[in-house]
Amino acid sequence: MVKRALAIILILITGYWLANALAQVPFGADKMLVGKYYLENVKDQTGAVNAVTAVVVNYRGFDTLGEVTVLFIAATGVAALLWRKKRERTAKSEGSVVLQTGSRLLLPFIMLFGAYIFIHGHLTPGGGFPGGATIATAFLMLYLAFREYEIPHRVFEPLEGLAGIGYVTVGLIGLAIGGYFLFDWIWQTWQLGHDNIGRLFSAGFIPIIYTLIGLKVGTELTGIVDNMVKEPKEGGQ
Amino acid sequence: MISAYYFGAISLILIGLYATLTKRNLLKILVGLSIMETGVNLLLISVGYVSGRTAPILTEGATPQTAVDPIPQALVLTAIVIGVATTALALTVAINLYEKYKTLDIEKIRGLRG
Amino acid sequence: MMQYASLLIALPLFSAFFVPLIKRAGKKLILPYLTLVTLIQTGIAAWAFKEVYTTGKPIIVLAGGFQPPVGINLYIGHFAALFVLIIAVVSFFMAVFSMKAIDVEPIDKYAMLFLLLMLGATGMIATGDIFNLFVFMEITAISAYALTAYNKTREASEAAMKYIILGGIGSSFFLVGVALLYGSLGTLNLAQIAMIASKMNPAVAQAALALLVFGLAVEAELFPLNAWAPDAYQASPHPVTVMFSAFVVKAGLYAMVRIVYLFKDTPAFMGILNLILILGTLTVVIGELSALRQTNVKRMLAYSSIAQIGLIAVGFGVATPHAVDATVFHMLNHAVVKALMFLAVGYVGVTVGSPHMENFKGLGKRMPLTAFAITVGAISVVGIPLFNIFWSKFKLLLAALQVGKTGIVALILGASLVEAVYYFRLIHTMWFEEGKGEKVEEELALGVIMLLLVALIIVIGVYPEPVWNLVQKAAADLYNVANYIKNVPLLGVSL
Amino acid sequence: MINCVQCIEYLIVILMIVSAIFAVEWKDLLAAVVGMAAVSLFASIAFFLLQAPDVAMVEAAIGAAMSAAVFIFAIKRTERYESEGEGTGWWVRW
Repeated sequence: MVKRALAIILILITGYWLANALAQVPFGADKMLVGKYYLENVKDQTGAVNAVTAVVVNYRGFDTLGEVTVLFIAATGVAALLWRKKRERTAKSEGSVVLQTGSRLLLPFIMLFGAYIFIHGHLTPGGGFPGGATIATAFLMLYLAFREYEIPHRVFEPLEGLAGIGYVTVGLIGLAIGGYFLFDWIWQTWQLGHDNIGRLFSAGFIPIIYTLIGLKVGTELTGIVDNMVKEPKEGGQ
Repeated sequence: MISAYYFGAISLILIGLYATLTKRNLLKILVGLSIMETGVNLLLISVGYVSGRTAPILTEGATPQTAVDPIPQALVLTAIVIGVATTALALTVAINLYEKYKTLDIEKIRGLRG
Repeated sequence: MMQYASLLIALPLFSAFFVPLIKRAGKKLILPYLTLVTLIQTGIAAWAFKEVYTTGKPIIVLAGGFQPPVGINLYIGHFAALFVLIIAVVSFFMAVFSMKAIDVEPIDKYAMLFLLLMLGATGMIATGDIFNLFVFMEITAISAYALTAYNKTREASEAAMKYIILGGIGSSFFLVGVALLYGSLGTLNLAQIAMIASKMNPAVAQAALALLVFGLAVEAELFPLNAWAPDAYQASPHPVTVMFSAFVVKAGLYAMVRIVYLFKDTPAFMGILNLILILGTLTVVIGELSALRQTNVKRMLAYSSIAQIGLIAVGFGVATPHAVDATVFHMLNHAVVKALMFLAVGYVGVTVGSPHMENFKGLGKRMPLTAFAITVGAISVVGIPLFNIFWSKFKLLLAALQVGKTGIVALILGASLVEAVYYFRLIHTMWFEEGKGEKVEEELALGVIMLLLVALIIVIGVYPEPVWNLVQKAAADLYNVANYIKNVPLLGVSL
Repeated sequence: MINCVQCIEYLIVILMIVSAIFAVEWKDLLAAVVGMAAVSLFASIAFFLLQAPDVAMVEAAIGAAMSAAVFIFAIKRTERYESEGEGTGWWVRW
């Protein structure tokens, strides 16, 4: 009880202190400095209509590369830590008929929707991360519906690596063509799609990178789910 | 007087911190961490909000003068993904610990001294 | 040409993503591949080092070709060039050591995590953007979590869990700090933050800096948040322990100091320095006292390493040019010495079974080379003249005396005394106590690495001048914020 | 002067805090995870109100759905009920 009271007091002090500091950062006021630059130049410099996407993929591309890496590390770490010689799925019962039929029917549509989200990342809200997560949900549903189901590992593992390699390669091509790592060579050097702003074929390498990210996020999240579902076989340590 | 969103964000951070500091069940602690992360994300987004402006998607009708700050949104996108990555890894370690100790109570998981 | 320094980031990433394809070709190839990649990384780092130190100008890498406050830049100045080189060299040595020390499956995942840990530390030191720093910190931290738990023993899982919980709290704090900074300044670029730092409300600046310091204290192993460190050092695979001690901590400390020094001309600075001084002093005291009662040598070294980190933090807390020089020198020396000692102790652990004190009895007869390496390292840490750490401790003492902080002098001397007690006990155990066991044939490659590091320790100890000159440049890079701002080609969006 | 939008704002924030408290206090971990997912969902609505549709989508897809799914799998492989009692964790101690 004493510990709990201490913790509550500590937390209240922290909260008071935080609130005091935050009171100097007025809510709803215009605090933009770099942000204004982004909003004004985003269409010319990147061709994307969605400024957030442009910031994520173009201006702060290093962050996104790092973010993809973090997810990759997590997937790798999960696979490394749950690695056993023999593993199997231990679900006791199949999903209901509704779930099975529904997941079979919906699978292509969910995948299509995920693909739509990440291909249109530069026009509408969304992008590689929610798109990839949507694709992963489709596989999650298959895992829930069927007792024996497993993803095709021989496809997924190399695909995950290849998508990552693709991302870095796009960046390195930028280094070779434009002189800067992660340089948007399609938009700024080749100037493709300049008269097309606001439509699908524009925004330089954003759709390419978001497709790669979508594939990578989808395969990685599916891999995490797969590793979590399978339990070690008896005596298989 | 601070705004409702600031209040909500700080409350979430504090509730999460409380759970991580006082709970004994590992999964509960991770739930706490997760809530804390949500709070931080809400805080970042509210810092970037400008009252009366719209989302930073510059289709017809939206100009740079009527959009909110895009940077915090980009940051939060990154932070959410990082959060879920940490959570997945943490849960994996928790599963490993459960296999070894058959409990999630941290008072009973004490292989290392100190 | 300068932009090719971005390969420092691109190469480890590319190679890590490439590992699944190598695995197809055969599991045996993975560790040699790892060694090859780290060797190439060392080459690139050496090129960057040469470039920076001959031209005297930092390498600025612009990601995506956007100028700094708009895009993210890497800033490879004198400090970053030196430490990126250290990171690459230590990683190369550890990749060689991994071939001997790692036999737990799955090797391919180990190789990926290893590369990404190296990448994360490199990025933390090189980046010039505060949120990018957070991303690289998370890369470092998450790969460190996974590597800590890699052995899949009870202790490893427990240590990793501690690390994850503390790391999660730390990263949340860090992000709140970033939110406060961004909310009041509107920029994330470190140079621009430094430029307009004085416009910030001092109360907010203090709160933000305190949050950032607490967030980074998890990586930098400062007192209230370093409960994970001894456990993780003890339980992780031996090469990973070396990497933790040699550069992961250093990256955290560097990031903390870089951010705090940006606010050098603001009223918030003194308060934060006092916070760092207090945290550092507590770290030293608690680390040294805990080291005294350990029976596991690896854990003892871990506490000793933590105490040295505390000393480094204290040095940065003094924050005069001389103190910063001495502290950076100490960072370098500590990286060399602790790499040597953890390597040697890990090697003993691999050959004998566990790095428990029992196993070190009579080690001088069984593994003379390894025992010699440990002895040199121990003598050096204690601060005997003619070994490298003597010079850095001595210069730190002088710097503390210069500003009249006698408390710090007493702290350094006391810490050295306690170190002498437990390290001489270890040396006594190794050379003068009878132990059982056959003489062990020592591996050639590891022997060469250990001798190299020993030679480095003694050379720096006898001729400190050349290294001291390098270090002074590196420290100036850290301390001279005005120069830092000038070197980053900021776009004029100050509006 | 409180108008309709502000009403919704307050409602969302209150719901968020209430579900966070439930998520922390419920002994049944499955319920706690559902509470956590609810926090994420309400946060996602809040993001939408704060003019951040991208973030709202990511939070709903990854923050709520994926992380809750991973939590539930972990609960399936460990145990569902939290034992009684509270105490400070070992990571606070040195």
